[in-house]
Amino acid sequence: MPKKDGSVILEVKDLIVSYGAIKALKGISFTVKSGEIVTLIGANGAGKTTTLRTISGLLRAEEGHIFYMGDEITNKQPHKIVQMGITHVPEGRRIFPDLTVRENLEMGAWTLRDKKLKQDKMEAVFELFPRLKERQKQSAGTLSGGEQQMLAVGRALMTEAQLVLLDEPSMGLAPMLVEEIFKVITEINEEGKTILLVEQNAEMALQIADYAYVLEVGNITIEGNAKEVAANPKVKEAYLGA
Amino acid sequence: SSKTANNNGGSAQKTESKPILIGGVAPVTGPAATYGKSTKQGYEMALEEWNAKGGVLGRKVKLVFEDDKADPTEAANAFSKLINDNHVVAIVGSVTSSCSLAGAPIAQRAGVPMITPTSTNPKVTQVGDYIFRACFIDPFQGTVAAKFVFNNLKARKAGVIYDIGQDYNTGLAEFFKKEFESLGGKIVAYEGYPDGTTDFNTQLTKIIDAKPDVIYSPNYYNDDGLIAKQARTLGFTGPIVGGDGWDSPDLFKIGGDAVNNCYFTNHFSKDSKDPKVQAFVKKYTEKYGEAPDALAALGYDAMNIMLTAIQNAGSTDGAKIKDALKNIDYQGVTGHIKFDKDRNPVKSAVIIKIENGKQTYVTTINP
Amino acid sequence: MQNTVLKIDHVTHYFGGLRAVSDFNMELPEGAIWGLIGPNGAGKTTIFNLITGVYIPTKGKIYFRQERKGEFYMEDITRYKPHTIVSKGIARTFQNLRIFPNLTVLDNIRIAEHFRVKYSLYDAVMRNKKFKEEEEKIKEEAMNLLKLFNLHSRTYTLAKGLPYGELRRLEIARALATHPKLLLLDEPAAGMNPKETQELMDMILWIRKEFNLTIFLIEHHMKFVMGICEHIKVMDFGETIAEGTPQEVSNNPRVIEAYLGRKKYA
Amino acid sequence: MKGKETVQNKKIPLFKKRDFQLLVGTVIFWAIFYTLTKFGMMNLYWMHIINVSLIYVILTTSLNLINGFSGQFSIGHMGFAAVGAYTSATLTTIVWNLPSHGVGPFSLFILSVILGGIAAAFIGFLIGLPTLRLRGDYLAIVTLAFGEIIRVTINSIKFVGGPRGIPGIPRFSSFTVIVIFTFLSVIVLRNIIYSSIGRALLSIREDEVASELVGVHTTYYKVLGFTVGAFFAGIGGALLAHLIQYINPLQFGFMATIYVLIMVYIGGVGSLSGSIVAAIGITFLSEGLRLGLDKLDQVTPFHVGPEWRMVIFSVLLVATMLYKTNGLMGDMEFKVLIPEEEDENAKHGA
Amino acid sequence: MGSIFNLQQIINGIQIGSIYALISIGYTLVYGIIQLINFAHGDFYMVGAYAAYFAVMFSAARKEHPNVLIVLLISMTAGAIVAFLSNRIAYRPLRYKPRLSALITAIGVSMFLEYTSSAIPAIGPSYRAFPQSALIPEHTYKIGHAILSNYQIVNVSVAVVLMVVLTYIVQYTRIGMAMRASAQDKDAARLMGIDIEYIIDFTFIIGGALAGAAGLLTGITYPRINPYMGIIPGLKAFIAAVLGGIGSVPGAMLGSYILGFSEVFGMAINSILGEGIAYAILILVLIFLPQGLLGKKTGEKV
Ligand SMILES: Nc1ncnc2c1ncn2[C@@H]1O[C@H](COP(=O)(O)OP(=O)(O)OP(=O)(O)O)[C@@H](O)[C@H]1O
Ligand SMILES: Nc1ncnc2c1ncn2[C@@H]1O[C@H](COP(=O)(O)OP(=O)(O)OP(=O)(O)O)[C@@H](O)[C@H]1O
Ligand SMILES: [Mg+2]
Ligand SMILES: [Mg+2]
Repeated sequence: MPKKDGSVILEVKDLIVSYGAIKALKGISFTVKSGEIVTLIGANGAGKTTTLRTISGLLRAEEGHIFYMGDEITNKQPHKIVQMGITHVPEGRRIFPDLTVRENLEMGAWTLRDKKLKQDKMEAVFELFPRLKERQKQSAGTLSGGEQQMLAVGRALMTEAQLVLLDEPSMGLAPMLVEEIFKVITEINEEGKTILLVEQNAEMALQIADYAYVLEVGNITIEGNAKEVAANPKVKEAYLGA
Repeated sequence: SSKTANNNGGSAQKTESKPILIGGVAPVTGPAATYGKSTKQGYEMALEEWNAKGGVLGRKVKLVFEDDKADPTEAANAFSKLINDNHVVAIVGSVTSSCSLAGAPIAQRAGVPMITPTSTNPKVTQVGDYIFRACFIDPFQGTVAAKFVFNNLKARKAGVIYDIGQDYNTGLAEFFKKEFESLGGKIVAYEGYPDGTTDFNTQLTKIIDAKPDVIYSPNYYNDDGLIAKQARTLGFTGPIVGGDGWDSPDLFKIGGDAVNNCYFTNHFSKDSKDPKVQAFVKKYTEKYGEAPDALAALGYDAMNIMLTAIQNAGSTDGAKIKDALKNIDYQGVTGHIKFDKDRNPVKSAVIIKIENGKQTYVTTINP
Repeated sequence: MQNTVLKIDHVTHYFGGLRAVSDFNMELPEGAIWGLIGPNGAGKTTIFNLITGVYIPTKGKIYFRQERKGEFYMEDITRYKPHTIVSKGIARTFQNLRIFPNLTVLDNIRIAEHFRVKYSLYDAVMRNKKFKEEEEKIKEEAMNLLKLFNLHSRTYTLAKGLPYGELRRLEIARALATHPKLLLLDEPAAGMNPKETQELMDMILWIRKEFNLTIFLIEHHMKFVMGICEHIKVMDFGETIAEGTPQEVSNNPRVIEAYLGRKKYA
Repeated sequence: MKGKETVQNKKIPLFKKRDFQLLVGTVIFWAIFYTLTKFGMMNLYWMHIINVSLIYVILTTSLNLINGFSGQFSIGHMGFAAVGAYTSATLTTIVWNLPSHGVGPFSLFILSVILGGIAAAFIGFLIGLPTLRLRGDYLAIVTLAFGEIIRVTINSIKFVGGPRGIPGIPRFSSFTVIVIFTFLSVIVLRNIIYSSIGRALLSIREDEVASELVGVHTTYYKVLGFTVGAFFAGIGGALLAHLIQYINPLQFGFMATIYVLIMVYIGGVGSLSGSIVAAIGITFLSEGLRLGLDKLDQVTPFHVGPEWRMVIFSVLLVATMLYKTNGLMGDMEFKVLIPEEEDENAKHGA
Repeated sequence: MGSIFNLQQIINGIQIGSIYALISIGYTLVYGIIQLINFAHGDFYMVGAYAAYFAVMFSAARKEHPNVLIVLLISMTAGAIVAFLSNRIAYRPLRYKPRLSALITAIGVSMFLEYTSSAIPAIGPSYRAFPQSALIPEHTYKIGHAILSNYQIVNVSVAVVLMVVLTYIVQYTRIGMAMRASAQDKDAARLMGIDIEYIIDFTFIIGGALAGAAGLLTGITYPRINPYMGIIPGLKAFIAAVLGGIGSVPGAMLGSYILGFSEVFGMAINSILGEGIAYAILILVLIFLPQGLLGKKTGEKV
């Protein structure tokens, strides 16, 4: 189990990603240390989602390298990357609409073979999100937006992953749930998982994070200890609505 | 594309002049390809024989063959290519009436004589005076069959099953019905099936429930084989009667014992004593490894008729060939052929019975 | 007392056995900005879907204010098709963006103007004078809207190439292109950062004035809701659990318990 | 509104340069091939293939209106062509009994083609009304079923020859006639696409629910698009009947629709230019392969018969689709096919 | 009317329905996962039939009695191989492209298989008689006035067994769940650690094997084969699969029987218009059940 021992779990080096002619990432580099919560904040279209999708193998890197625990994972197949221990809660939930809530969770545990372990994890998720337990048999497509978000996070927690990539988990959630979800993130982290968190809600993200990067149109412009970044006047003005 | 024709002629003496080009059309791809293949082999065999004898008018003959997929639009394209691009002097084809009907106007307009080996729709030759055919027309076979069933088999109640998508089958069925009823018989069931059917039980159930003495099935051998089989399974023991589409070595293979006690009308009988027929059957079987069916025989005769006409005309001029065709008197494997004023052959039909998996000659019925 | 624009009368809606909305009542005054809040799955979006004709309520009626020859009356729109309701003057945006991704920004707007176009198939085929005049008019209107929403530099970009924030604006612009009297906004600030959220608030206030609108919105950003709405309805499990001014609502213990949590808003 | 005055002040020319170019281009195209054939410099075979390919242009562009621009999925298109072909051929051949040489009351022929289109449109409307609320493949099956019902029905009507079809149809579809109809079809389709009707259709393709919720009467427009598509299919069918001089029900079966469908997708969904390129290209390819095989047969030591033509065709089909996954033109248009007002707004290629 | 709605016609309906079911169950699997209208499925079936044919001919040439199970295995393998190869060559490169691009390559693959088989001399365009009695000799049984054959019993039983097995696989197994998930959202499925290409290959192999088995069974029942034999059954399988609800295995089976019965009763009522009647029934069903018989109403959230 990774501890906050300062070792690097994820390293991104000079990453360039394009959509056709549009360069979405223009050579970004950053690291995530084991056991930390690292947040990536930035305006709409800055490239946050692109970064996460490239790490998990859904997008191809044009140039640059990505290392996970020292192994290069650049442009590996997503299922390989998941098996190595990275899980990704995608933007826009992406739950399986025609599967039931329960089946969605089981899908999350696809890489696990141990039935008992699966059951335990399922219980843990239900404990975290009682609403999901109520809706176990409902097909996921008919859940409300917020319920779907809970399911998406819950589904990612069904894996044995060490590194959790979260893309705007608080989007569309009721205030109570926003708090709840950040609490959940801290809890997961305390259980030993490393977290790379992309958020619009910079205020909350910076509160729980250890370290932060600011992404602006494809480049990382500011980085540092989360408290320092939160105190940065530029960040305050642009992202915290000071 | 007719390498076979070339290759075999290769050994013969070299002729100075360019070969005479004959257009050939038949479906060799698509679901009707099985019929086109036999027909084409018939064309090729006739052509080779002529070339082996030194060709026509002292020149080699060469087949320019085009596929029409049994689709009229493709047929029009193929005819147009042969006539306008290859400048063939005559065309043998096509197999289905629909393709011949699409090709005939082009041949007629260009003054290129054409003979279809197998298109039975009477309308085909009505397109114009350059259009001939080597086979029976629909009314003839249907009528002959009805007479045979009524007079020889003494049947009074008949059921009919036919492919409603094809004009050949529809034509035969209609004329059979008309004649049989006018003779005083009763059509107790008249059932169609769509193209490509493999399960005929529904139609046969209805027919057999109506208790016919015979079933008339004027379709192609592959359907007829299945029809016979399914009819026997459903308990029908009477005779099943068909047309020249039955004539194929595969009929018995598909239908098995079920096709025993069946009859069909045909142009020729393979066990006919006629040496010409015997030679054809033997040679064809040697060459292609399968016995000829009616389509092959008609393709063979049609090509022979056309080449004989060119020889008789003494020219490759379309109008002259056309006139020669009109006056032709040709003994082919499918009978003695002369054309009537509508350019249809006047020939007699034979009735063939299938017994113990063999075709046996029953009788000849004259038009 | 102001005129009521929209009246929702004892509306109940079931999905199979699930009661998503129960006995919802509302009289929305003309020119107001009202908010609808509540936990996830409370039934807020369903209310919007009922108003716009996507679903037909299991029980209850919905009325919308109409004018004919200077006479005003409340028309029962409960069973109308969505496109008819749009033509009556209700427009909306969606919780999950629904722009037309492979069309240009301009076309996204022009489509919304579509039902006001006054030429026929014949005119279109002939491309005659009437057609060209109407097309010019539409395009000009569309361009004006795009300018207002600061999207004119994107006029000919395919919508799918736009960043999220601009897409949100485009969606509002598109809704306005239908010339609505009532605008329904479903989580317009979702995915926006505080700065953008502030800009959006200003914009909404401004369009209300500019276009003479009544606005009804759903949002989870409390700063946003509390800052802009004159009146807020709170739902939970399909039921209205509270309503009132932002002040009243944010101090309501039931609302705090079900929705807001401990943190202080407003 | 301030928009009003500007509109009235501005002079809007009715004929744009582009329309003129398109017209002149068509006339030149016509003149070249007409002259070439007239003076025997090009043989009638190629003329025939040009004619066929232009008819396919009409069939393909009209199917593209339905499948490409409005995003429906119809696979019964040739059923409408059948209605058009049978209506017009019945009129010219059976009812009016015009001589089969194609001389005679030309206006009657034109009338029959238009009536063919109208009959197809009417059937299209009847079919579209109940079925267009179905989506995707469910719609596909229903259109297929209707196409087959049309075929089966025609097949059972003795008056029009049943499976024997109608032979001896007068040969009215000359190159000139076909060029004119093709030109008009393409222009009309283009004008519809670049109008608020076209935009409504596009929005339905993009997101039907959103489209309805911004005020588009989606059912109305789907049926309208379907009807217009059927109308032109009917025109195409009528022209084909008077070119081939023979029609039968099998010609308009499912496989015939598939052929047109291939043209739509090879050309590019939502591109009129693509449909034009593909209709002409594929017709010529499939004919060119005849000649190609003739040549191949001569140069290779083994026999390459015509039975390989469709094999090569299918390989080329798969290869093209793999190489150009969005079709030859994607959703681009040739510039001449875009009204000038829409220049900036539309995507154009060459 | 007696000969229209009698026991024999019901048996006929079941028979035709079972044949359609044999093909459409395999069809719907592939269809469900990648929404590919796999035009070539009917041709996989043709390949299966030919593989069986050659296998039987081979043992006949060696004067051996062919073992039905071995022949079945051969035709399933042949079907699986062509299905697998088609996927790799013609469908996989188009995975993230518009769905209908793959439809066109599927048509291409279908044409390729048909025309190539017909062009190569070893197969050729002609019909071949399938050696049915060498494999399973026919027996008939009389039930009242109706006649039932052992082929019909075999076909129905196989169809039912296949449906049960495959429904089980799709609904209750790990791989089945992965199939359903991949069908709905490929990217999300990949993020769960699923190798979706593996799942798709697997689906094609199963689908192809089923098509091959269907080829053998129809070869036995209707002993005539040719390279174009798959066109109509392939089309009917597509219709049955859609009618049943896209991706639903029991739906495909139900759709097949409804289609079979509509055809039988359509034909029995009027054989000239019979096909039309069957299609009209189909249209009516879909107008009232726009998602197919057992298709799920995908709750599209607005
Ligand atoms: N599929 C795509 N095709 C073309 N461009 C894209 C695509 N996806 C994203 N982009 C562009 O790439 C850039 C980065 O997008 P990305 O989604 O990574 O931003 P983001 O930081 O996650 O923004 P948001 O906060 O809106 O989610 C944007 O300019 C966007 O327009
Ligand atoms: N089409 C449907 N079928 C079945 N249940 C549905 C459907 N649409 C919504 N629901 C259910 O109705 C309830 C209300 O959903 P709704 O989308 O209105 O919630 P909401 O208040 O908008 O939530 P959120 O803030 O998360 O968007 C939810 O429990 C949802 O699961
Ligand atoms: Mg993002
Ligand atoms: Mg909502």
